Amino acid sequence: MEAVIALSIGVLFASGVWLILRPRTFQVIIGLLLISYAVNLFIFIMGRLSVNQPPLALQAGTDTNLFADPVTQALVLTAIVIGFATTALYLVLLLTSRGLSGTDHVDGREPSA
Amino acid sequence: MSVQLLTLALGFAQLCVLLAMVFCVIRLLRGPTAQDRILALDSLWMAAMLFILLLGIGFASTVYFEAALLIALTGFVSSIALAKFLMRGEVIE
Amino acid sequence: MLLLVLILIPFIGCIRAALQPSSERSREAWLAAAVGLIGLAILAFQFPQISQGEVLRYQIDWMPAYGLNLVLRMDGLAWLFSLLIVGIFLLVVLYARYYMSPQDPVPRFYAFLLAFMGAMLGVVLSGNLVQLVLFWELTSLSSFLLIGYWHHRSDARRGARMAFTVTASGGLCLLAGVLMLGHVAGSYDLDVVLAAGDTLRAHAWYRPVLLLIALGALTKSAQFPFHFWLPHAMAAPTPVSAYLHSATMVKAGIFLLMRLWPVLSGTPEWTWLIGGAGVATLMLASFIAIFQHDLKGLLAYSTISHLGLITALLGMGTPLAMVAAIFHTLNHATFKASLFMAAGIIDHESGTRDMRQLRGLRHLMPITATLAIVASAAMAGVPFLNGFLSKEMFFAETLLVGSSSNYWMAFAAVVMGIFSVAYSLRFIYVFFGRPASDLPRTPHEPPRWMRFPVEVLVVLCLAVGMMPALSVGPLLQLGAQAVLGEQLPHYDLAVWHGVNLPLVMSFITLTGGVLLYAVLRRRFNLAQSSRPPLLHRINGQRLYESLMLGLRSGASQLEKLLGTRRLQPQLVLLVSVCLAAGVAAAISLPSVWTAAHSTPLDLPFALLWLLGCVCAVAAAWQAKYHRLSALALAGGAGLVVCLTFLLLSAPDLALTQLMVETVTTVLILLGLRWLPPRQPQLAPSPRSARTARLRRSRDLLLAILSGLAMAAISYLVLMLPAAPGISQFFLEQAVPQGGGTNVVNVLLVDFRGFDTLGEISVLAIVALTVYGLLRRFRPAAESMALPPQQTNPADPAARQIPEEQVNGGYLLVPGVYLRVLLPMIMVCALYFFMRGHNMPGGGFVAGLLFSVGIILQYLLAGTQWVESRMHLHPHRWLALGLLAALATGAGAVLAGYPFLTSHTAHLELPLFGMLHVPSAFVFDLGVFGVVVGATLLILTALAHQSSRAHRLAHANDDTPHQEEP
Amino acid sequence: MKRWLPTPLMSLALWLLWLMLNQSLAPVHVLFGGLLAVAVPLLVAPLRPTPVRVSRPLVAIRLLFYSLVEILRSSFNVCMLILFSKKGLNSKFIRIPLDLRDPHGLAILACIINSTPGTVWVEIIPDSHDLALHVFDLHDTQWWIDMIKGKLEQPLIEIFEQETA
Amino acid sequence: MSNSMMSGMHDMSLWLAVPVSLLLVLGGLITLTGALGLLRLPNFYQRIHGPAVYITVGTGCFLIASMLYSSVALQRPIVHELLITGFVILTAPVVSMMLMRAAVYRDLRKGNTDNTPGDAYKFPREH
Amino acid sequence: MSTTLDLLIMLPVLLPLLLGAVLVLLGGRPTLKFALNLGGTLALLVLALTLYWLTDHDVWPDGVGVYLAGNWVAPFGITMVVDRLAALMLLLAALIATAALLYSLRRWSRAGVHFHSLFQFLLAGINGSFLTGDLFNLFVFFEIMLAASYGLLLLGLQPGRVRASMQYVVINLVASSFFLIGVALIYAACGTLNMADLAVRAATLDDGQRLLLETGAAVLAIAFLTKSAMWPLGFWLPTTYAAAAPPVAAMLVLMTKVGIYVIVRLWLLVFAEQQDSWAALSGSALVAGGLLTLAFGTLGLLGSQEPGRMAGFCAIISSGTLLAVIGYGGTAVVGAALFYLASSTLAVAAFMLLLDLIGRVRNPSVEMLAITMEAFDIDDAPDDSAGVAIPAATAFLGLSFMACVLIITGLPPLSGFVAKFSLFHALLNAGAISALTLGLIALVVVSGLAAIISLMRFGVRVFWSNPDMQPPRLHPSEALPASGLLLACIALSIAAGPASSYMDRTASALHEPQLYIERVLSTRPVTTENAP
Ligand code: NA
Ligand code: NA
Repeated sequence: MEAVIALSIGVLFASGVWLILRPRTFQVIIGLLLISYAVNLFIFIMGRLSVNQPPLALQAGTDTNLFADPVTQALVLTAIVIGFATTALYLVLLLTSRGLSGTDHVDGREPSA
Repeated sequence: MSVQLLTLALGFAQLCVLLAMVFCVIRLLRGPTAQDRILALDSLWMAAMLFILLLGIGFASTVYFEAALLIALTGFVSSIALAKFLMRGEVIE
Repeated sequence: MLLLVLILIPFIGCIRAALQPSSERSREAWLAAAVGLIGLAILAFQFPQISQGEVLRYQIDWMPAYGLNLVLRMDGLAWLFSLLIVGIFLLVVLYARYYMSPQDPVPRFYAFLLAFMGAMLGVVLSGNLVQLVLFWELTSLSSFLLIGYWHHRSDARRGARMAFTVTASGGLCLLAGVLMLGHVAGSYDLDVVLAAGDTLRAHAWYRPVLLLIALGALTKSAQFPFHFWLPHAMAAPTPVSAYLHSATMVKAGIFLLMRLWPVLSGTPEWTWLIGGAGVATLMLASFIAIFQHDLKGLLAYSTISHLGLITALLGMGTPLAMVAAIFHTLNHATFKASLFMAAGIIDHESGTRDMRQLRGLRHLMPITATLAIVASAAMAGVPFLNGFLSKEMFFAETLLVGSSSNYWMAFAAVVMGIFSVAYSLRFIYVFFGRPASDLPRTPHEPPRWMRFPVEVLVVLCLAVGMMPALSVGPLLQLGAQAVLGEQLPHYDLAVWHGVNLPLVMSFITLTGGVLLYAVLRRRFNLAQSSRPPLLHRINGQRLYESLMLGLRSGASQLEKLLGTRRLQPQLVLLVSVCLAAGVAAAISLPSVWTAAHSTPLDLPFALLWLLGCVCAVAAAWQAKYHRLSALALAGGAGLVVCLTFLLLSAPDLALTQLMVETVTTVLILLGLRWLPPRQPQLAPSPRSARTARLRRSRDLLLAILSGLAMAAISYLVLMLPAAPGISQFFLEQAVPQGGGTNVVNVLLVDFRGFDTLGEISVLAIVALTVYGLLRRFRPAAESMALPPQQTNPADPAARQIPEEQVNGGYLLVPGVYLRVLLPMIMVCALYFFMRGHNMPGGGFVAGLLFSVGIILQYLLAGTQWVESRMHLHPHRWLALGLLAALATGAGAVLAGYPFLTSHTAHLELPLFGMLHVPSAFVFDLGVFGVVVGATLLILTALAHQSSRAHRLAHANDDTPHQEEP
Repeated sequence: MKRWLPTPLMSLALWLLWLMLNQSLAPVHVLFGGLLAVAVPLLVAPLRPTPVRVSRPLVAIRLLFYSLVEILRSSFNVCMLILFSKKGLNSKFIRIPLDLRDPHGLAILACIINSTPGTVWVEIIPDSHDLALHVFDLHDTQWWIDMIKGKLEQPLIEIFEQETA
Repeated sequence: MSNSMMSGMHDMSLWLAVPVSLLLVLGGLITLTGALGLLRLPNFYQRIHGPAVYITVGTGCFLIASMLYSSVALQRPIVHELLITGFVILTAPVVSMMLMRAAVYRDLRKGNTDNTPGDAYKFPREH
Repeated sequence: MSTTLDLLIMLPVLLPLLLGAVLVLLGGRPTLKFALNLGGTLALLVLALTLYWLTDHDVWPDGVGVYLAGNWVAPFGITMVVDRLAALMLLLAALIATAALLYSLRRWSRAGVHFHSLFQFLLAGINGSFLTGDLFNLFVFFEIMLAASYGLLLLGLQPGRVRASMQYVVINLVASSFFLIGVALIYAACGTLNMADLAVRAATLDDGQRLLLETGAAVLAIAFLTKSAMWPLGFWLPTTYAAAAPPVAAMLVLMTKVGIYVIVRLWLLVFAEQQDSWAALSGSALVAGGLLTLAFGTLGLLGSQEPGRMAGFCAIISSGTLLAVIGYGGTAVVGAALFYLASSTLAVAAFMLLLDLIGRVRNPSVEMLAITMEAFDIDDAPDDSAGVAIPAATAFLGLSFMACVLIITGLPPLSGFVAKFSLFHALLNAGAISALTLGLIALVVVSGLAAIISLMRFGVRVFWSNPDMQPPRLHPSEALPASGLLLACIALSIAAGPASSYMDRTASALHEPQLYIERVLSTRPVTTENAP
């Protein structure tokens, strides 16, 4: 399980990195999306893996060692929302850039040959 | 006895659903048309919902049903947005 | 205290002068003169004390911890130089009163001149080396402004820049040298430093210190190889040249060498560096001076040469040479200032300074001619004039230093003497011959008071030349005593020392000079525009200009090479550097490979992630040409992430991620319409194809490496045991202190509510930014057209407006569903909100769900229809949400608790029993509001772009059809 | 009544939804659910231009059962076709003239047709008010027309268009 | 197969366990078949029928299994499953409807209305 | 904690947040909005001065004020901490913000819809970054700051600005990802997010956790170094500065220093005391990076013609100097570095504002001609010896420009000189003098020289090579902010003694992290008993 998730984070991150290095804005936004998946998962697993132990302290006095780490979850939640916001911002920015420059190249101008 | 039976059946069902997800992803990859991909994505969401349902049975926890409920309620939104995009060239007119 | 006044009045005068209207003329001159007179009075007042050998000190603490204080220290040398500075200032002010044209904005001129005088006084009165550097750079600065006074002339600009660049660079070297010197001596205080000569000379840093300080002094005093700036500084008005470039500023370097003479001199390095530079300068400059055509150019090179002479004297390192140096400094100041003024008068009266044009001025301005001839004779070293005396001392010293075996120094001195006689003759020649008729103006004698300063200076030349002991003796004594202290040698200031070798040398130089001039004269007349033979190739100015040009273009090239303005290389660098830093940090430690615990491999999980990975890679592969596929594939990966969260005990995350996934998809789809269609390019050139391949391989490698690194570190983390951290506290205290069973939610709205407050602020900010951006959004011309789907007649809905589509068209049936769904979604949103504190859910999920419900209506019936029936005011949601969250925190403050402290209200209601309403609930309501407001604001702002395009499209119906992507 | 409960069916549904979501019949939930059931429909009222009228609950129940059976049957058929059909399938679009006009009735019809494996609703062709339908494996077009018009459309007309019909 | 996703299975009487298991197996098989249809069928208009099977019937099987299992083994009300069913019924038709129409008009615009597998709107009998 | 006084620690964040939200609600009432915005910013200035005073007097033990947000005790809740360094940065921020806001009165505040809200949010982000004592909370404040800066950067929506934003946004998004990765690793290693607690726990880690901590710190450092524009991560900076609206550019200058601030804070708190190979390695990496940045900035400054980019390179030089010097370490050196930080930030910010005003007198075609003529050594009209009167506005601009140049290049007598002098003094007296010390000094000197050459070239071109120069129209609201910032620099030079001793106190407190840690971890929440 650990190896699977570690590899998956690697693949997500690698795909994202590949995309943000591409010249078109749409590629970059998808890349940022994938990177944020990878990073969110990464933060998440810093609390280690636990299956079916959601941090819901339904009864007081339950053995707290049984629960998944709530801190990383709270952090990821914040990161998800901020990631969403920045994706939206970048999207609108790339549209604006495209509107003003007529190109969807990340530099706002087509590379000179 | 019944636990073993249930476990076996549930495992089988989970495997089936996962395989179904695999098929959906293959279709998602292969296309060939945009509508195929959207269909595949929607099917993937539905299969995921089923998977979550099975998880809920397996874990005997209501927490998972909430997620399934949410997929049932909103999973279609992105699909119809995509379909509308295909149909009209834009999502909101 | 008087010292402070002495330093301050020029600056006060400067400010006063700068505030005058620019048409003001006389009052400025009076102001400046008054400053000069006050200074002179102070100096006179202090003379008795100084002549007693007293050292006056005045100290203001500035940065005592760093040993930097303002210390004003006046000893004999400083007094002497101050006298020079103030005295010549007065004469120059008088001269300038008549020299400057009525059109010149003189307040600026006098302000700069006063500032310069202040800075110069600061240099000579500094009792702290850092303070000396401070004033040193101020002299550079004010001289820059003075040289560039006529800044509409490009030669003035160039001269000013050159002078400033050279002298300020030297100043920086000086600063470094002074700091090192201070470090060695243990203090920057001059008294301490002067006492630390032996320590310094034995220190390993002696050579660098000497070199750095020499660089400062030599650049300032225009010594070879930094001499080139001075001739270009002649673009300044003549009073400036007379003041700065003969009497004062260029003497600052000399002053510094004198000041630090007790500390630095007395070593072979000193002699070689300072003496060498001096000798080289005096030879070179005096030779070049002969071949100048510009009166001021000649004087400039002559100045350089005389400064070289003084430097050479200082380089000799003997006490007597020191005396000679001080003596010549004074002499040179008098005759050179008068010569500059005379040149200025000639220029002023005749309209030119070109010696090839000027002839027979003796007839037109006899008095001026006489004065100039006397001053030139002093410059040439003619007996009974002051120049003769100090030059003779110089000759004597060269003989002494060279001793019997080595006559090169004496030889150099004689050669220099010959040259200087020659150029003096050349200067004098303008007064002889038939008056020229082709001058721009017909010259005549200048105003009485304009000539007065020259007269004063020439009288001084004569007085010193004839009665040295009486006139200059005490002053010289004062200066030399201050530097040499106990070492003060015996010297004899007399006109006649009997026939000795120096006298012979003087004779040789005079006759040699006349002969040389006679020989060369024909050549001048033959080749009017000839350059100095042999040496014209050594052109410091050219070198400087090409250096500056090279610096600029080289730096710009290097900057382009080492930097980039494009995004992709920057990202490559960012990722690579981060990767390198991470790997470097990781491998710098001993390996830790002790598996702590691992969860057994789970086949479904592995299968799930196989799908996730395939989706991610495929999205990366498809994103260029198949945007929709890429979006769908990224959505697939996102779904797997959701499932993972759910599976690994993070239902809150799964719910949030699910909603974000949906909203993001809609968002990107909304944007997709405005992106250009992308077709695969056909057959790029082989070369660009190869570079593209290389670039892609590099990126691929980088991507794989960073993926591997992430995988490796993730695996490592998972293998290591978890640190016993803060999370236990939250798990234990969520119910008793947080009042909620969903620990994640309690964390979000209570324990770490401040983070959440920040996070919703981010959301709000982004929404506002997006709104602002889209309000002024202009789509590209080709995406303005309606999408082909809406113009193709095959579709009956093609030209229906959204309202028609949904109330009778193809969306009639879907519309029924979506309208039924809206209230249900709202109820569900409320449900997720209400239970958030205890079970998965909360403000985020609820807000997103609510927004999705609204967005569905937009999607169905179009912007106009929805907004004509429902006023959403997302701005208000957003602001009120944020205010609600803040108010929750502020409520705690009012109750006397810290911001955001949560409280639970326990309400006893008749039918329902006990209700527990935590304040965090209100906070979460704020979160809900902001999420709804922000999401709706962003999405509807984007959606509005389409309706704008529609309006435009309907306005001109024959929009061209577009290829379907 | 009309003013506060413009859509009683929807209100009922929402009330039930709330109670089901909370899985509780506690007075708090009952009351709060009731509050929602009133408030939410009022809130979204401007966005619902078409009112719904329903009658004949028995017909509705019969329709429900028929649909369930049909769904199961079709499902089996489609599975078999997917798994074992060697020869090509005869997938075709067909047109079915509809008399049902009520949007809600059409929505239920669409729901049944789309939930039944093997048939997908395409659209109602604007000029003729024909339903365009895609059938997975078409043998007899008329059978489909009869089935849909008779077994599905008719009850729906009864349920939704009583007064108008 | 080690499966950590079934850690919470509760014991129950066999006569109920058998139908639950059967429903699970049946649902799984139907889901698999539907997805297989999506994968294997030759064109979009046929493929769209594949997932419809499991969205309706597969979901139904699992939900009934869940209802039986939880109401008996966990003594938990079964309402959530009903809600999910309701929402699926409300949302799934819209998707297929919209998607189908989008596909049809896409093909119509492209003009390939011949009788190839990608055909659109070739009605067998005109009115 | 006693809440009444301690609340002052929280206000620099809460006040702008509140004001930002309120300003959203006020529709099109520009004057009211501006007045509110200005009032809020001035209040921040007063607050910053108060905190500056409070931290330097015996109000809080060791000059460290701690606020427990949400009343949760230190490692668990989020703590806000103010010490001398934070107070100094707050003051700088408030000064520059006031100037930037005043400057935007006439034009820029009307260039965007939500300018005022975004401005206040930006301040909240910046102040929060200075005050927070929690690593993840720092991320949140960074994001607030960045998000607001994106909005402000796009003010007016010119193509160049959008193009620059594309770079700025993407690079910052990627850097933020690294930020998160770093924070996550540090949490994985130590199980805590509180900086003080982190410092405590970092000392007791086993090998494995140490590896995580240090890898995390390295990744985190990259995020901050990107923000502080270290070579080769800072190429976005000149482009962005050149494109930004002047008041925004002034705020950006401040933001570069936020990265530096965090490096100083975290590095000295958690890592510098560790005395292991990693600390040494990171220190030398910082020095090397700083030197390279300095060299690059110097090259860029020499090579560029465009004023905005020149200013950007000035900021890079400032960053490079600071990074190198901080990496070099030592109490006295850090103290001098802080002085340099204050002086250079104020000066470059003033420069940003001035450049806009200067832009109004510039005449590009005349300038090009002048450049060409000077390059090819062509003299024009050397006989025309009457001068040209400079109108007061131009004289003001010229003087301010000159003051700016003096400070930026480190020429006497203004604060730039004092800063460089104290840096050199501290470096030379910091103990063993190595080739590195001298190299560093040499590079700083050379960069100053390059700045002299480049800025003088620019100044001569603008003020002297332009015979038809029309006196620019200056509004007091535009002239005042730039000169105000310069006056602050002048005040800094005159009060160099007290100022530098404050910086030294700050630096020595930074070098005694246990005081900070002790204060943060020992602050108790308000209980029902001690609540008023
Ligand atoms: Na929550
Ligand atoms: Na169907």
